[in-house]
Amino acid sequence: MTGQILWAIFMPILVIIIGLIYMGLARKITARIHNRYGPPFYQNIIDVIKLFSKKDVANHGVMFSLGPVIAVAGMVISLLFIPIGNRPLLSFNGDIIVLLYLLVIAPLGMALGVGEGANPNGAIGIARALTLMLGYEVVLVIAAVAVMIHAGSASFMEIIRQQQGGVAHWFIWPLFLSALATDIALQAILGEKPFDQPIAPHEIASGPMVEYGGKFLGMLQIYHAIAIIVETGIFVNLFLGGGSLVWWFVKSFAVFFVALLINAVMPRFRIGQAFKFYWTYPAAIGLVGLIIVAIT
Amino acid sequence: MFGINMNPYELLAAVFGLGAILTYLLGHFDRHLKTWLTLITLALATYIFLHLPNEYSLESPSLLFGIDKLSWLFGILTLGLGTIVAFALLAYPELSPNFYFMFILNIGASIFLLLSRDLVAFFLMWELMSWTIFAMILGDGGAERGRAATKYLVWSAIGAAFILFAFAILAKSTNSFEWSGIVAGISQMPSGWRVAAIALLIAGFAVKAAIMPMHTWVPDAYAESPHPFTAFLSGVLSKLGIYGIFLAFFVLSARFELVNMPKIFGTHIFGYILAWIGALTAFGASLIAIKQEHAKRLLAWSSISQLGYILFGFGIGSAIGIAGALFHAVSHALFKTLLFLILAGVIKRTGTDRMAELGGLIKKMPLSFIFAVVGGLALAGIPMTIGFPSKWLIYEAAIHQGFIFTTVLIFAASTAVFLYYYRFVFSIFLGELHANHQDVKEVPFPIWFSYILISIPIFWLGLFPGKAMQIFAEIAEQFDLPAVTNFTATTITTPLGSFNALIVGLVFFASFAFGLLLYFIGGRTRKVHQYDTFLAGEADEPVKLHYGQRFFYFLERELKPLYRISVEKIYQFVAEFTRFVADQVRKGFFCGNAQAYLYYMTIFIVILVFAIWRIKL
Amino acid sequence: MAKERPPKGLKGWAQGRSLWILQFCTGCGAVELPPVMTSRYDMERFGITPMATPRQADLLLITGYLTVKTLKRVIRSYEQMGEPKYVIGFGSCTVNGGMYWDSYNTIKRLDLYLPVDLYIAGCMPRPEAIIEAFNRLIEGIKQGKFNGWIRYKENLRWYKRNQAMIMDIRKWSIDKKLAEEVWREVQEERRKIFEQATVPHVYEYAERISEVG
Amino acid sequence: MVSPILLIAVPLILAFSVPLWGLIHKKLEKFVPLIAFGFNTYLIFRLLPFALTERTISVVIANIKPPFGINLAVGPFGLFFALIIQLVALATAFYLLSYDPPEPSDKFYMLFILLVLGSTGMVLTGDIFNLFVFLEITSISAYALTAITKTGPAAEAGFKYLLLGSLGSTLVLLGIALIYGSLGTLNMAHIAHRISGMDSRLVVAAAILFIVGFGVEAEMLPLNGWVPDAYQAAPIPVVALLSGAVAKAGLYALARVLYTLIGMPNIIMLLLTFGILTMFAGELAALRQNDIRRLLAYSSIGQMGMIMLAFGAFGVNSVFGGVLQAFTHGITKALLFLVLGVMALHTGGATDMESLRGFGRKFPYWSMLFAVGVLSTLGLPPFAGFWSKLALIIGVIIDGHPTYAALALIATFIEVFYFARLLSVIYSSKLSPKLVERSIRNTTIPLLSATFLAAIIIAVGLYPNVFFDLGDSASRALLNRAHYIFSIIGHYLQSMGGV
Repeated sequence: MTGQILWAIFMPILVIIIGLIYMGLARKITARIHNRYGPPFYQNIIDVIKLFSKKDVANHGVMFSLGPVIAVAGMVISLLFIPIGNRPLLSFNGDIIVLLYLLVIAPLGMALGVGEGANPNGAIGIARALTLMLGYEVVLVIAAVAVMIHAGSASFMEIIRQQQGGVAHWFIWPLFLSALATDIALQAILGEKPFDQPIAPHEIASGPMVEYGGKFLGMLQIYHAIAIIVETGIFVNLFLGGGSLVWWFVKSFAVFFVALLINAVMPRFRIGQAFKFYWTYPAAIGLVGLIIVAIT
Repeated sequence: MFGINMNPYELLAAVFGLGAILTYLLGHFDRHLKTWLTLITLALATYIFLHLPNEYSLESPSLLFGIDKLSWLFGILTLGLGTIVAFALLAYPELSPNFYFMFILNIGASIFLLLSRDLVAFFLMWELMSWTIFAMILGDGGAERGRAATKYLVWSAIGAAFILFAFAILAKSTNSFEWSGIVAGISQMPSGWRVAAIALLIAGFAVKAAIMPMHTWVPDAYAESPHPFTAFLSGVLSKLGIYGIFLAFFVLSARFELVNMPKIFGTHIFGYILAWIGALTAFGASLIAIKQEHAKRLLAWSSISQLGYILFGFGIGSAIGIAGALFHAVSHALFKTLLFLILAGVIKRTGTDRMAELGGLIKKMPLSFIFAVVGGLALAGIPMTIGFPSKWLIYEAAIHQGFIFTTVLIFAASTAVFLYYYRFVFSIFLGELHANHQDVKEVPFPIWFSYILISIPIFWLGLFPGKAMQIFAEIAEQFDLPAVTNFTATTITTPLGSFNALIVGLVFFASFAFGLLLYFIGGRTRKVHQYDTFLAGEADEPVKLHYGQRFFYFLERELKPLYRISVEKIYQFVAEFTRFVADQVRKGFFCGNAQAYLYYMTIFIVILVFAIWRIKL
Repeated sequence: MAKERPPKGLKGWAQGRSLWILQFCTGCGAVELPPVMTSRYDMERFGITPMATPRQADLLLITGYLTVKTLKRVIRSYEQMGEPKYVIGFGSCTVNGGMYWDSYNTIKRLDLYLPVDLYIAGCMPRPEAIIEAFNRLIEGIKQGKFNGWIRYKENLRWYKRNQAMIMDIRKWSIDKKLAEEVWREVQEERRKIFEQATVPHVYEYAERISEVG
Repeated sequence: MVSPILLIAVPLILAFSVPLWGLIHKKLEKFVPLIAFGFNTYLIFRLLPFALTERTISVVIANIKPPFGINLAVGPFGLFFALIIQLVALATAFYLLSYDPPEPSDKFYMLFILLVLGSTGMVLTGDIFNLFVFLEITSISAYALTAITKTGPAAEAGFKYLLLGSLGSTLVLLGIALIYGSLGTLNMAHIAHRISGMDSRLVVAAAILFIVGFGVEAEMLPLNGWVPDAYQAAPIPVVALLSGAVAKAGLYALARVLYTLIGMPNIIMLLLTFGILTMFAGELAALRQNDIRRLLAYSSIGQMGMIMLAFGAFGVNSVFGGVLQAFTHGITKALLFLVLGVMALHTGGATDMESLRGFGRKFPYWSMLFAVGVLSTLGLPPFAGFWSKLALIIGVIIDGHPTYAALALIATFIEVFYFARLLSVIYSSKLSPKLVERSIRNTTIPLLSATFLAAIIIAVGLYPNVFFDLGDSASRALLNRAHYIFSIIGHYLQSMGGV
């Protein structure tokens, strides 16, 4: 019990650091793809320290300040509900659907905070994010339902348990189409190109973040760092069979890496196109996968 | 009781009747007296309601009343939310005594509707409940209100006609007007008639429950009815339709295999159809809610969508599904009442519900904003509020029962909730404050106090869903339905997974503390004026940059093919056609020409002769 | 009140190693930035990366001449940035007007209006020069040498006065009260000069303006 | 027991005495109808306990027993209709106290009493020729009253009514002649007893003639062309009576003739079809009508259609619904017309919707009465209409005609539509410029009379027991043909050794 609580306290910090390193690696890898040298892999940690050291940043009100706080809190709670590296904390108390809803707390809190900023760019960013969400959530749910039906359970631990015993038992093989659909959805969930419309810096001045600077932005970076782990972690747990702590992070980085490669070479969709894209091809792939699962 | 030798049922009726009449008569003398009288009436009624004996029958016209767990649940919702809404009405002294009269009558009819145990009493109370709503929507008049009220009454008549027809079939086939007699006798009914009766009943109740395609009156009626009353209309009165559907679907049909219909995924096809209708309602209405420009209409479509969830839960028909649907009925009643009351407060202060004209009210009405967030969290189904366990149960039931495609629709609908809910709260409370609303004040005490009253159960049942589950289990037991029994005060367990509400709540607060810690680590901030935003260096004149209109335009553009599907077009066509025929009848048949009339008479005689010739005498 | 000093140590190091820039691409200097960003010079290896809004940025790049009209926006953007913040003047135009030395409409000396921490001379400066400037800035920040924003705060009235000479600061300043006050003073002064309007006076005033502008 | 003959005799005497009263004082004329119908109402209430017993008695005139003499066959069914007629007539007569009658006023009052008298006679008589006579009294006074204002439209309406009505009566007479020629009797019970022995083709012919003849008064589908014009042109109290009394009497005659005399289910069931058609025609015509008076006229046709439908279903449940609906329709329509008459006083005579827009804002009590009428017509609780419509629909379904019940329900949607529109216009917040502050006339008396009718509607709605009992015995009396025959001519049949 004490070990669990210590782990619960330690794990978010570990995940934040690892997540920031993921982001740094992402910049490095993107730079290498661009034939650049790129920043050091710990660049994002420096960024966060700098952001927290900044003073006198604009504050539009209580909700504006609470937005990033809730964003971090929401992500941390989601983190505690997914099993990381065979170390389940609270995932016995909630299943995939609970997690899907817990995942929403963070963006919702942030969206409310952004709203008080009274910057139309922020609102447009949120509107785009929500539209995109309507797009990918359908795909994600189609895939998740397939997994739940295949496993006969919505509990993460049960799903991971069924995938034990080597690569061949991973759900990615029987549920390949669902995994593919989830991976396409993941591209938008992670906010990578071609689905980074919500924060398109060239169109709407980084959208939701437009009014956030200093420590607020730092918290949003932390939020993003956890989000990457959580979101890739869902994929790892659903399709790649979890794994021990190191393996788990390796798998999760592999998932992230795929998204990164696509991100590095892609332009950006128009938001309408992105929405339409999700409701056509990935949804169709996922539905075919779902039907296959339902039949067999 | 009270030293009066009266049956509590009679006493309850007397309280409502006298309360209504007294409120109407004395309401003319004082602006606030009518509301206080209403509150007293409702308080007395609640007291009596909680002490009702099991059965009561009125000799003639022979009406039978009684109370069971289901009526108790819906009755408590009705009376509780009715009292809260009445409390909020303290801030609306300008409403006429007529309104209060109708309001009390309406609540009384609703309560007796829930208590009725025979068809005639049920239908009587149903009709009374229906037309008092019409009177309240019509209220002060105005062209739009008139149109909305007319539309409502016509739809209500259609619903009532279905119900009446089904009741008549049931009564004819079972030779009984009492529920118990019908339930006992229904298995002997010819299967075709049985299906027809249940289908008609569900269709009839669907009108009040705002299920597609019987929903078209809802946005208009909600938009035009008096603002605090809309909360009651959406929160409680739509639940009476749900109550009816429950009776029709479970009490009448669940006890036997419905005409040996083929089963799909373990559910008979009737339930499957119901689930599809519910899912399509939830999905379609939520997509339409996204593109509304008026906040009341937005919430109205949202109501339709949420009611679709409930029907979906009923359609699944498993133990979890029923519990989820009932739970969602309760949670929708609570949060939608809250949201509509908030909107009522906003409209009271600003005079508009057009979202493009609002904005930035968080600075002026922080309390309303907080409770709008509370209501929104419940609407969106965020854990810790009552909205989550109810939605979660429905999902679990759907996946467990194999309703895969409908589950996807339902999920899409609940994602759309975030879209329209954010639009609602952003356009009203966030963003830029409109120049006209610079000196708007917080809503008056009665209104914000009613927010608090509603928020308590929202959180309480959100953290301790077991309390509600207990009641649902008892209801299921009472009607011999499968019941969810695997729950404790905070945890619900289904075959698929489990959910511990309290732990989620506690962990959230821990995480929140972590977030706050981060907040306090960072450097100090500077409070800036709301116009001090980054606009590519542009200056901060009070410019209207509120992003409140056509919020999801890019989405609307993509969804255009879906929006083009509208059942309203069919109704429009029917209405146009009827008008055409009506004009033909009026101008063509009743032409005012005496020769023509004589000509008709001659033809009539000829027809009669031929008709009678054909009949075997 | 203790005098505010630029941060050193971990904070200074982090601030130096993570400079987020807001490019104010007013003039031709902007064309020199893409080579700096892309693979040849790759400024991201120093942690320097472009940002979209002043809220997020630490470094304001003025890449070329500023007309009075753009100056207003620049000042506003600068004031919206969080502290610490730095300004780099780019090219001769920001130093002394450069090729626009006799333009009626461009400002000649940027540091009359904003606290410039570093100038990069040249017309235009080569990317190498820009990288050199960034390196110096980073080193300086780490040692706590650059304190432009502190100067700006301490001499706010002076800056505002200079700004008020050529533009309506009331609309473009974040600190409305001070702007109003300074604006009234400047107007009063201007009115006095024009009241005693003799031709030499006006010439004198015009000279002063040209000196300022 | 009081003699039902007084119901006819007293008004008859009073009717012809109107000019004499006028000689004493012009104003006294007004009170004659009130006295006549007050007395009649009193009598009816005395007779009501009897109506509940389900017996039919024959009241012999001139001491010649049926089937040879003329008699009144007073049964629950007839008394029920007489009650409707008397209640409406009483309210209308009271309303007349403050009404400026068209000149010559003595004729007006006389015709007025004769109209009610004729209708009452129709529902009470046991002799088919007497039925014809009373029909003639009723309809001739109705023609005259329709045209009494002597304006162009009134004359035209009266003429149309006359044309159709007199043709109808002629056909009735022809039918009577057919029957009399075959059976040699005019007593209805006697005819009913012996009709099975008559040539069925002749019976059919007589039935057709009766349907057409009485159909005119009962506002049956192709014969009701006179209705909208007459309702619009006639003075308001007359209109109240036309729908409250005359139409009900026509309906009674139709039902009585078809059920008791002919007694063939197949022919009776023709009423189902014609009821539906009538109902749809009325409701559809009312849908787009802007003049409230015509609207109510069309609505009246629709309601009559619904009652006919109930009578056509040939079963005790549906007839029960039908008689209840006849009661509520009579009272409700009278109420609506009386209120409309007062409404017109506030707009300078205009009765179209635009002129009455916002009436409810200025005159809440009047429009409340109107709303009571409308809601009762729509069949909403706690008004009388709820019970009657409920009984009617359930009755028709229980008697095995669910399709027709469904059609009737569809017709009610249309009804709801235009009545809801009407209410929303009346309760509109926009005021019509034609509305005046105060009416030119003191409206206390109309108010009382309308309140009287509204009180009946609400009282029946809240406490429908007596109403149900009356309707129950009325409907069973209608269907119990043998009992009718036996009650009237039982002694004769016994003496003939029949039975």
